Amino acid sequence: MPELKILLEALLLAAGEPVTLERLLETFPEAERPDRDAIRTALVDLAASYAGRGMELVEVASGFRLQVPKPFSPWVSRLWEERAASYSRASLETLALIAYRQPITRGEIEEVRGVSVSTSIMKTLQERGWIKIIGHREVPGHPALYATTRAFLDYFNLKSLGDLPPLAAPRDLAAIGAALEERTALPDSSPQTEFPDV
Amino acid sequence: MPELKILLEALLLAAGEPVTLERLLETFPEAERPDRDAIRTALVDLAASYAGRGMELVEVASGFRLQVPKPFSPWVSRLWEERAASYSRASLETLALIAYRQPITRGEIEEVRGVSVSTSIMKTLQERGWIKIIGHREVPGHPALYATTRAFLDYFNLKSLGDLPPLAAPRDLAAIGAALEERTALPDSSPQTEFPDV
Amino acid sequence: MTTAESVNPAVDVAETPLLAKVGGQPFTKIPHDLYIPPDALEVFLEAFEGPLDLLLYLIQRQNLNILDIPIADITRQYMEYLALMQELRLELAAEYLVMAAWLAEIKSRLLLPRPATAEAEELDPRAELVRRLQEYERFQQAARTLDTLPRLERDLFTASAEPVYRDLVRTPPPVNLADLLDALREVMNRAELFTRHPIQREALSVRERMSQVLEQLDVLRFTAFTSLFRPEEGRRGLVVTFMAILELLREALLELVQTEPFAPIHVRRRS
Repeated sequence: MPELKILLEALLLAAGEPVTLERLLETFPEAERPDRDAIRTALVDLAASYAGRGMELVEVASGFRLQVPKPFSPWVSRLWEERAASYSRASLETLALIAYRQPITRGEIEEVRGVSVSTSIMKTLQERGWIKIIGHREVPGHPALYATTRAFLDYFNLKSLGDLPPLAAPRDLAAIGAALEERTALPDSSPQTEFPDV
Repeated sequence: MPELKILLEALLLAAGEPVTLERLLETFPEAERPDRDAIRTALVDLAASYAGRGMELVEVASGFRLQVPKPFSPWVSRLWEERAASYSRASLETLALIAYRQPITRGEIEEVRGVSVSTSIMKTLQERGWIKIIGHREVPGHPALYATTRAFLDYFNLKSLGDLPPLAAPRDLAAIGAALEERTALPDSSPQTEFPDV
Repeated sequence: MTTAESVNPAVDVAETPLLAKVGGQPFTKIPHDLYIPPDALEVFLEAFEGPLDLLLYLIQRQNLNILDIPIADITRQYMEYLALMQELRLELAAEYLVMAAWLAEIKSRLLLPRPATAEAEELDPRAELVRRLQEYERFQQAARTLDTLPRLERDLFTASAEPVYRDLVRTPPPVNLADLLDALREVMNRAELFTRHPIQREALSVRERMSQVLEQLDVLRFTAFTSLFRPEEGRRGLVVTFMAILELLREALLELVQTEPFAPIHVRRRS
């Protein structure tokens, strides 16, 4: 049997997609199956051995993956004629709302964005495998509830939703009201009864 | 710019298919494009660096390709193990008859089942390692006699065929009892009292 | 909002000629201020992702904090853009008009004296608008951040090497003993149906069986005693076989060997 680290390298390269620890274990006949810790240790070793190389070992939502690191992207993207799809602001905003606010209905997305969300955006995101309907809200009309998928996390190189960059802190309504009061109060002595036209 | 050898590694890993020298060259902006010899030399270097690793660099008809070396194929192949559909009723009946009535010919199985037994069923069970031919019946045509294997017992966690559960139905019990007696009771019991009805 | 960072590239184009206005200074007639070729203007106006986006743009362009919105000014500017869009026959989403009505309402409420009694509960009429703008701004920011995350196929690429030596491995299906028993029960029940037809069985002859047994035996090799019996023949068959063996033994045509008590019995043809 080849060295475990090298064998894992071969398996991850052959897979060409994220592979779970379980799937790695199952490639060994039962009698020769290493334990999970041995695999984890070998994976850590392997990841370290890629320093300064054309690949890196990462753990994303669906498992372990070998990938070509970002610094190589200018050359690698020239391998293909087609440029990677770029997404419209509307798509990205919709995706961001689903990612941070899931499960969320289309109506709720529209409420925040202040504009209707086109069916084609929802369809594209679903076809891309980044979002899916995970149920329906128990309100009249039973609107679909959307959530992001494991493929979304894989695609954005994330292990879990917790790895998403934090959302800017919201200001609660009361604070907004208070702040407004304060600001309008300053120039005027009686803000309670009179709002100057600002 | 990363070291040429490492950059080529990244390109080949990202491509996941054979890449021609021309296509490799085209990933460089014209001003920075290395000459063909430099690329060839770097590829040779790279290939040498993969000794003892989980990948190898080969030149095939359509270009240069990274591939997983042959010694890893047993593990790699198990990455995509396909779970076959469950066995048909016919397969299970055939297996049950062999288990309880071994040694048995295909003709005898067909007689009990009332329909013919397909060659593929016998083949599937043999490939699984659960049945084997243990001889031939000394009748015209010399039909093969099938019996279950040790692997069959192991799979069902049985120490011997005697551990096969008896069938509940009384009519069946007689048949199964006879099969079991054949193996265990006959040599040490008095046949005169065992078989009163002849 | 403290940055004047533009919302998108299309807005950048338009922003330059308008930058003179800072800090809520009154905004004069838009068409005269906009030195934008009509084609570009259309692109510019279409670039807005709805009324909140347009409002945020108007606020950000003047380097204003959302909390400092000069409602009268912003409302006027908003209306001017709306008029412009209509002039250019851009199809206006209904949301733009709803927002226009809302802005007008806020403006008029700000002009009215607030009744002293409702003081405690009633918030600044701008509060809800500010909340919506802030909320939308958060997700605009989140969308921009999301777009900068390293993404597969654009920044990162799955590394793979061809598994050229891969074989197809099929895991056989699992079977449990209960299924096996079910199958047997079923086939036996079916077999019973077949045997119910009155088929005249030929009486089993001990003689015939004697020769059959003999045929199976070898002079050189021992054969397992039990292998001479065929359970599928039922009791009748087993007894006939047993009697045939006894008869052959009596006639000294075969020999039986048992190495120790309870060990398997073996049979060999006598030479």
